[in-house]
Amino acid sequence: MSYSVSIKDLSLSFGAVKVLENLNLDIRDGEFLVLLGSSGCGKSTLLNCIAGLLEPTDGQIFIKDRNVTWEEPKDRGIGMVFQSYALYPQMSVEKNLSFGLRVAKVPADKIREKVARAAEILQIQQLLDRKPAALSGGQRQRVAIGRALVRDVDVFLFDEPLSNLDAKLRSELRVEIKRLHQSLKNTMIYVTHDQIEALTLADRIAIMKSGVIQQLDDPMTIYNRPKNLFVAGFIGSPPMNFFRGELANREGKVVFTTGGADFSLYGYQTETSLEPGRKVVLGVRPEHVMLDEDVPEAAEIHEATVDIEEPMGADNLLWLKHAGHVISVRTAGTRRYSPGTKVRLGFDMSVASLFDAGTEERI
Amino acid sequence: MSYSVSIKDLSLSFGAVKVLENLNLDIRDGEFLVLLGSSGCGKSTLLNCIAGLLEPTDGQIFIKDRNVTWEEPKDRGIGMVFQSYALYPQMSVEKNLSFGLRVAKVPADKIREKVARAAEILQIQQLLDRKPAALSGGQRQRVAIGRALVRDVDVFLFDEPLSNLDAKLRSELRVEIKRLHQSLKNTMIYVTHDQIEALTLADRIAIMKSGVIQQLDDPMTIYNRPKNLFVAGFIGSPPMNFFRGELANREGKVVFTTGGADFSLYGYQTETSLEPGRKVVLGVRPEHVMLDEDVPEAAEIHEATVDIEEPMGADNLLWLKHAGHVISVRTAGTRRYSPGTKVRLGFDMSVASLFDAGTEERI
Amino acid sequence: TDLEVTHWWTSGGEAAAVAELAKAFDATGNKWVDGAIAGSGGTARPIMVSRITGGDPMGATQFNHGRQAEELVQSGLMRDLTDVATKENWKEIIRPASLLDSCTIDGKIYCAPVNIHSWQWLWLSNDAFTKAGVEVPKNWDEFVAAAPALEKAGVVPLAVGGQPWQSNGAFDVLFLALAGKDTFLKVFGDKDAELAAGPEIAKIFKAADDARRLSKGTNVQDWNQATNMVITGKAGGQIMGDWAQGEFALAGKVAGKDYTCLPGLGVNPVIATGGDAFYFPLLKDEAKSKAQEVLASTLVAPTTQVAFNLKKGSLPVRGDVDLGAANDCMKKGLDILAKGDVIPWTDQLLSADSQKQKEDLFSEFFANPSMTPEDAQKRFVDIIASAD
Amino acid sequence: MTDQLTGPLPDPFPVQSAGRKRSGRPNQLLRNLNAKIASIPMVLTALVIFLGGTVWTVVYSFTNSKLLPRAKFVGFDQYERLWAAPRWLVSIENLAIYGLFTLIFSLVIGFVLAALMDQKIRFENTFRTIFLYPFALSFIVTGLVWQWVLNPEFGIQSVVRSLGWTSFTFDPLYNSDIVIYGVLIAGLWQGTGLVMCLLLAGLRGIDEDIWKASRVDGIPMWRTYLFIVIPMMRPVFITTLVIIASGIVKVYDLVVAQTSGGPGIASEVPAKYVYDYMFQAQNLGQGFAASTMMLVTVAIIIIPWAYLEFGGKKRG
Amino acid sequence: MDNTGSLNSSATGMDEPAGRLRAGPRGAKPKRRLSSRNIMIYGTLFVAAAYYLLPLYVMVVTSLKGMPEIRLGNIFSAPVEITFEPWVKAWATACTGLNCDGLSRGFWNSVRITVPSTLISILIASVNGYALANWRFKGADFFFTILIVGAFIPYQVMIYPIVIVLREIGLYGSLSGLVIVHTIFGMPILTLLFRNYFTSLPEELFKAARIDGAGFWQIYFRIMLPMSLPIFVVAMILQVTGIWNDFLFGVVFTRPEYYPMTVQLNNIVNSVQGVKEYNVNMAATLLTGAVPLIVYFVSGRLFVRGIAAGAVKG
Ligand SMILES: Nc1ncnc2c1ncn2[C@@H]1O[C@H](COP(=O)(O)OP(=O)(O)OP(=O)(O)O)[C@@H](O)[C@H]1O
Ligand SMILES: Nc1ncnc2c1ncn2[C@@H]1O[C@H](COP(=O)(O)OP(=O)(O)OP(=O)(O)O)[C@@H](O)[C@H]1O
Ligand SMILES: [Mg+2]
Ligand SMILES: [Mg+2]
Repeated sequence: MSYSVSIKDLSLSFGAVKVLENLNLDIRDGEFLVLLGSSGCGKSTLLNCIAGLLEPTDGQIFIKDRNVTWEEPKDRGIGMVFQSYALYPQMSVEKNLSFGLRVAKVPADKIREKVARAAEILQIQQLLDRKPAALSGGQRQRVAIGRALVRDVDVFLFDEPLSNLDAKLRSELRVEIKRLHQSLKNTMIYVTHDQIEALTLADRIAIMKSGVIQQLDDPMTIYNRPKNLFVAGFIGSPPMNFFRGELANREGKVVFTTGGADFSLYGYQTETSLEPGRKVVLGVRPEHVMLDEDVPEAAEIHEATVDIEEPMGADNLLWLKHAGHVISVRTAGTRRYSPGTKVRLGFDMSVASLFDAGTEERI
Repeated sequence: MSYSVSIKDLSLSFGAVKVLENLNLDIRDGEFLVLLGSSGCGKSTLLNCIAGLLEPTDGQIFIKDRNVTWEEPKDRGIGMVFQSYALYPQMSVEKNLSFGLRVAKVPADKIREKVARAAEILQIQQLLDRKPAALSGGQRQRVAIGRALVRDVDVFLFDEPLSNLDAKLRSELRVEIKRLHQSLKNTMIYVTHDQIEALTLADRIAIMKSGVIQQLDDPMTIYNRPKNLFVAGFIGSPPMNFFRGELANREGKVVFTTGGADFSLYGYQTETSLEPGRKVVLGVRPEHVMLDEDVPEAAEIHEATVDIEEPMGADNLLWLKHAGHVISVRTAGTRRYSPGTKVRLGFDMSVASLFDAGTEERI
Repeated sequence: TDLEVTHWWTSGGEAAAVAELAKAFDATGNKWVDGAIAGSGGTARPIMVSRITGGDPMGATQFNHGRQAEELVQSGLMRDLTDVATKENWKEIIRPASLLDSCTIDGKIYCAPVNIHSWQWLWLSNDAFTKAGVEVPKNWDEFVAAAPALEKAGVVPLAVGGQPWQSNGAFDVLFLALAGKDTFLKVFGDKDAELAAGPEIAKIFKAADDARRLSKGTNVQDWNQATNMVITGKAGGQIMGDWAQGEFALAGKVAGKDYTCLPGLGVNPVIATGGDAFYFPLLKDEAKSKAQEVLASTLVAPTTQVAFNLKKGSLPVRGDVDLGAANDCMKKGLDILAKGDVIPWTDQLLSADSQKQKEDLFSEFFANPSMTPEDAQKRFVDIIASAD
Repeated sequence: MTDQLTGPLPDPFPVQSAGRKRSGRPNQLLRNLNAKIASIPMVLTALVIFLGGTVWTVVYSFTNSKLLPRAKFVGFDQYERLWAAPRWLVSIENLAIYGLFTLIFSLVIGFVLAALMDQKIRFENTFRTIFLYPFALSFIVTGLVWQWVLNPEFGIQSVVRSLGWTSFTFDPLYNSDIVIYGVLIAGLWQGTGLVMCLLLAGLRGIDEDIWKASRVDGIPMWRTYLFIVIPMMRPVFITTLVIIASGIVKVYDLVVAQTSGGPGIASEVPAKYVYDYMFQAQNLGQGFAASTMMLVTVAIIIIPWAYLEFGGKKRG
Repeated sequence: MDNTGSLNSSATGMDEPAGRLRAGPRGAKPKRRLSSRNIMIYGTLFVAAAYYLLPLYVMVVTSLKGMPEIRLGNIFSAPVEITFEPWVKAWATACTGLNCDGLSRGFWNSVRITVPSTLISILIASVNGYALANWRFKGADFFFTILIVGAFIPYQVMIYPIVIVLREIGLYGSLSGLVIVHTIFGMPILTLLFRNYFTSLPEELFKAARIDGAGFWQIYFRIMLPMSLPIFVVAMILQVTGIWNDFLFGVVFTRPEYYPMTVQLNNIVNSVQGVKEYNVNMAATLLTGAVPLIVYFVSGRLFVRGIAAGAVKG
């Protein structure tokens, strides 16, 4: 099978600090891969390795099935947006955008056209004559994106390209990037902290932690069937509610019990068997907590108290107290609860997750 | 009335580029004000003026009722997180954090304590000895936040402080900032592009466009009753659906009509009268578009076709086609529609907005 | 009393000579504080002038006799030595008398001369001539005549270093030797431009043209490198002052055997009385002023003169001393001096400004074969005409 | 520094009464007081020494001062004489040639060396010290050594000839036509080390990310230097340029030590003219006239440029 | 480019699941000593070094020869008989007028002059440059322009005016007077050097420090200074070299008890009449250059790379 970018056993350390360790990653041709991970987990480092800007301590990198481990960045056919922008400070925006093309001896009218197009997409037409120092943070970021966009390359590497843009522009550019990807059919590796971005753009998402890829799957799988506790907690905002407890046998059925309250596991899908007595962690996303009338008749009746209400426009975020746990719940923005209200509570087990308390792996 | 920060007729230009124009803004004591605005609208510039880092071309700035327009930044009692971090490259993280305190001659043990506390909140304890160059983007950003946090000041200025952090850390820090605000009771001016951040943190939100404040109100008002088209379009993601049309009289009732389809305005609240014939723009947020069974009986029956489905975890974003418009709709993540499906469509007019097509002001 | 004395005598022999002065002065119960700065003219002079005008003058300072200190005297910064001079009867003992004239301004004496250096020597390498198979010449004309033979033997006939003062000096020496004392004094002393433009001087320029031709191939800068060419037989001869002897001596060469010296180029054995003198800035301190007088008389005292000049290789300023230890060439000089064939040198006759202009002219003339003697003479006349 | 210092009474309603006018602006003299205090040495030096000294020089260039400055005015006599002096004309021509080549070569060589030193090479410190050492040696003697090295009798020419190439000629110091280039060789030897150091300091300030960006963009190293790094180093280059240029204008001991202006007057330079006439010829008026001419020329070039470069516009 | 480092899995095909290695290079690219790039770099450096070292070589060999050997004339030949006497003489016994203790005499004077002059001139100029770059005030440009023009004035022209000024303020002839003179003449170039360097630092750092409550001096000492090491080195190189080698000001503006080492050097080297001892001259020059040489070498470690790395993004 042919991969666009393929990383074999990559390791990298800065002196004593091991940043990447035996990392393996295969990215298909034309795939849009989003890298997610906590701050400092090595995402930028990984991109830099792929680009050839950092020398790995060990391992190999293939681009289009060519071993490029020792090749110069310029020979790898990549374009990159740096997290720190790295604009050429003495060049105008227009020069910043066109410099790579001029070096590649692209004809002048072609350059003009490409630059104009990128500037239009990024809405920086009226800034073309300015130097980076006279731009706002978001404008600089857009120039940095533009510098990558104008180039015809096989692989684009984006390091948090939209982090300093406002929501409106961000969603516009998100669409543009998606469109670009669809029309160019090149591979994109995209680091972002924005879950919406990750979920909407990605063909697959790789979740990293301390230099190791935890799960590599399509967005829905990642969201609904996280492989381990870290992935589950990392994806979703507000994060999944976790309940430490154990499995117990109640009248022939395995239930999850915590702090004296039992929750039926009806609907939970698992490949392994659920032995009673096993210490587990139950994870339920805030939007999978059901309140009052949403709770199916069948479910147990658990009462909780509304602690805080956080209205967020479309949604309403509630913080409930129940049996020593704080539970976040997402409800429709139109449903309002004042603090202190008692509510009935239920979990949608078909989309919940159970993890082994020891290994933290999904069961 | 006493304001913490009060800005009078502030103008600022960089040469020919007018960035701020006659800006007025009064911020109450202990208020948490979030500045929102499109990229390049002058948010950072405004913060810089308040901090005393840029000299206004005209106007005055009062902090705690003292005219500080010409005062040194250090005499203003402010702390600031820069969008570009501005870490001292030759100092370790620990030194970066403690610099302000050392300058202020705070006793050493007190410094140690404060730095340790900030480092803990920001989860950078193990990085204290590193230089900024050996940090990841998000780590640098956290150090930048930390540098402001350790200081006891009246006014905090945050310029997109969380933009490079992952969602998990971001929500943790958001809570920390909120907590800090509640315990210190100082004034915070906070620039962000993250609507969640804005809506959850802000006491009031100021929406800027090209250096002019468009609306200054509490989050719910901003969200539900935007003052003009810009604010309406700016807040909310995905953005509000807009329909150009006009008011018409149908059987004694004023309705909104566009592309041949009439929508009743039942439930819409306005102070002015709605004269038929007026050209207007109707704005409906995606979550206020009702589908199928949600549409109340009484409402008109409008049929639409599902164009694209974008699952986003908790929610499901649909793009519908109806009478030449593309309409985005937010539904629960559990409700799935495949493209091509025909759905019934209705708008919740009680939370919709109507704008004059000419002035773009709310009516 | 401590008295600081600045001078530019720093090389080995010079320093030894200075030591004699210091010894003599210290013997009077005072103390000679040495302030040596090498380099003369351009280097030392601004320092001395700055010190004097800056209000922190030294106790005494060397200048060449002549007009270098004229303005300092006129500005009232220098001490009048007339009292000492009259008391010690300098007018009588200083020989030649012209030396004291250079120290006299408006009838008052402002300096104490210490030695005489003469420029007017042609130093010849006996080896070079032997190699070329010609007699060692006895005068300039013979030298010019022998030149082709030297050239054939691969020897540069006349070594002239690149520094401007060397070519200027060589011209002046030629001038004196070929035109004679009277013309010399008329042109340089009376600034007779008409005479300078005349045919007599044109002859000298012809001779200078010869010298220029003969000096072709002297690819060195410093005078002593040029002297070294004579010492090693790479050059036939050099027109240079008596200080060149030191180089020959150091190389172990013996006058008369290895090299020959021709005073006045062997044509006109006249020597000029250039040399050094000490000036005394006006000091406020009484004791120091006293010490200055003591120093002045010490410098001229016979014992000091002998001791100093033997070491320095120059001639004493008084005739009543015995220099039995002098070598061959030095004796020749003493004889001439005794005969009274002396003359003031261009340093004394012309202002430094005019001298400098002359230097510019002759260094260009010697380096640039395309400059005709006529052109050079024309420019020379201009300089003389505007000289003061 | 606060408005209380200047205002008569604290205003009970500062917000309202402040109105629209820009009241409360403190005395401009007191703003940035520390900076102003810190600049006093500069201001004094600029005014008293450089401006004062220059005016003084110009005034005395109209006198016939000899050994000491004296106010006996003679009008433009000194200037007439100056421009009639062949040596002055030669000096100016030499300065132009020497200046042009020094400027070009020392920048080019200095930058190439600096760029090489910046390649994370081994023994960087040793190389840098080697290139810099000539700068530390007094030219009085190194000039002599260059005289020797360039001497046709026993320098490079003779070595090459002794190797068999007998027609080889290399006698720059003894050939009036090319002597100024001989001086140039030694001048570059002495001066490029410093240029390299200056530019190296500038290179060290370049952000590593810029290099990364240009590598990804596929920009060859030399173009990165030429079009990205050098423009970023503009301030350092300007500093270097001024240092080199001022060195050129003041060049003196280089010539004295090597050629004394010779052969003849073929390698004379203006600064040497100034010194020679001031101190050897004891004609201060003439020296001042020459130095005034130099200064006027420099000022005509520098002042408009400096105003463009440093004045008005903000940093960046 | 082919590499045999991973023979173990070379037989496996393209479909090999991730986690196994395929053939080809892996890990860090080995540093090849003799790559063409290295050959070019080191080649150029060595050629350049040869050019720079040639005269030095001549100096060194000459300083190790006796005078007769020098008179014989091959300047490139190694000394037949190595003698260190010229070095000893230059350092300890060469005479300057009456004082026969060579360069050693003025050595401590030179140190006493160089240290304060260098420090003070760099301090004043760097503070000036900092004020000009970061705290622009009205009129600063005017004075700065004068200063720049001042850089072009030949020193010697200014001697008499400065003598007058020093005389009037009563510092003529004192060590402090000399320090002032060095500061004055160093000022144009150094101020320019620092000003231009400080302007190229990210302005945000300066802003951040102001927010942190640091004042003029604190920002200078704690933020700007540590970030400017390379340029301080350059300034130090300029000043140490200039002041250490200065001869003219040392004698014009002080009196003999403060005369620097270079007066001796000048005296040894520059005698117009009398014998020239080339070997001693060379030794003396090399000795005089030793102190700057040490400064160059030691200060090298301050030439740090990427000194402002990680400071700002943009
Ligand atoms: N030095 C300058 N010269 C000219 N224009 C400038 C300069 N600095 C900033 N600007 C312009 O001023 C406007 C406001 O900049 P500012 O940094 O305040 O924007 P912002 O609201 O913070 O944007 P962002 O969200 O992208 O950071 C921008 O359009 C920018 O291009
Ligand atoms: N030069 C260095 N020396 C030591 N450690 C370093 C160096 N550069 C980076 N690191 C560390 O390597 C880790 C990975 O850095 P990297 O920049 O790849 O993180 P990241 O995943 O991009 O994080 P972020 O989301 O915050 O940008 C971080 O913990 C960082 O502190
Ligand atoms: Mg990163
Ligand atoms: Mg901004």
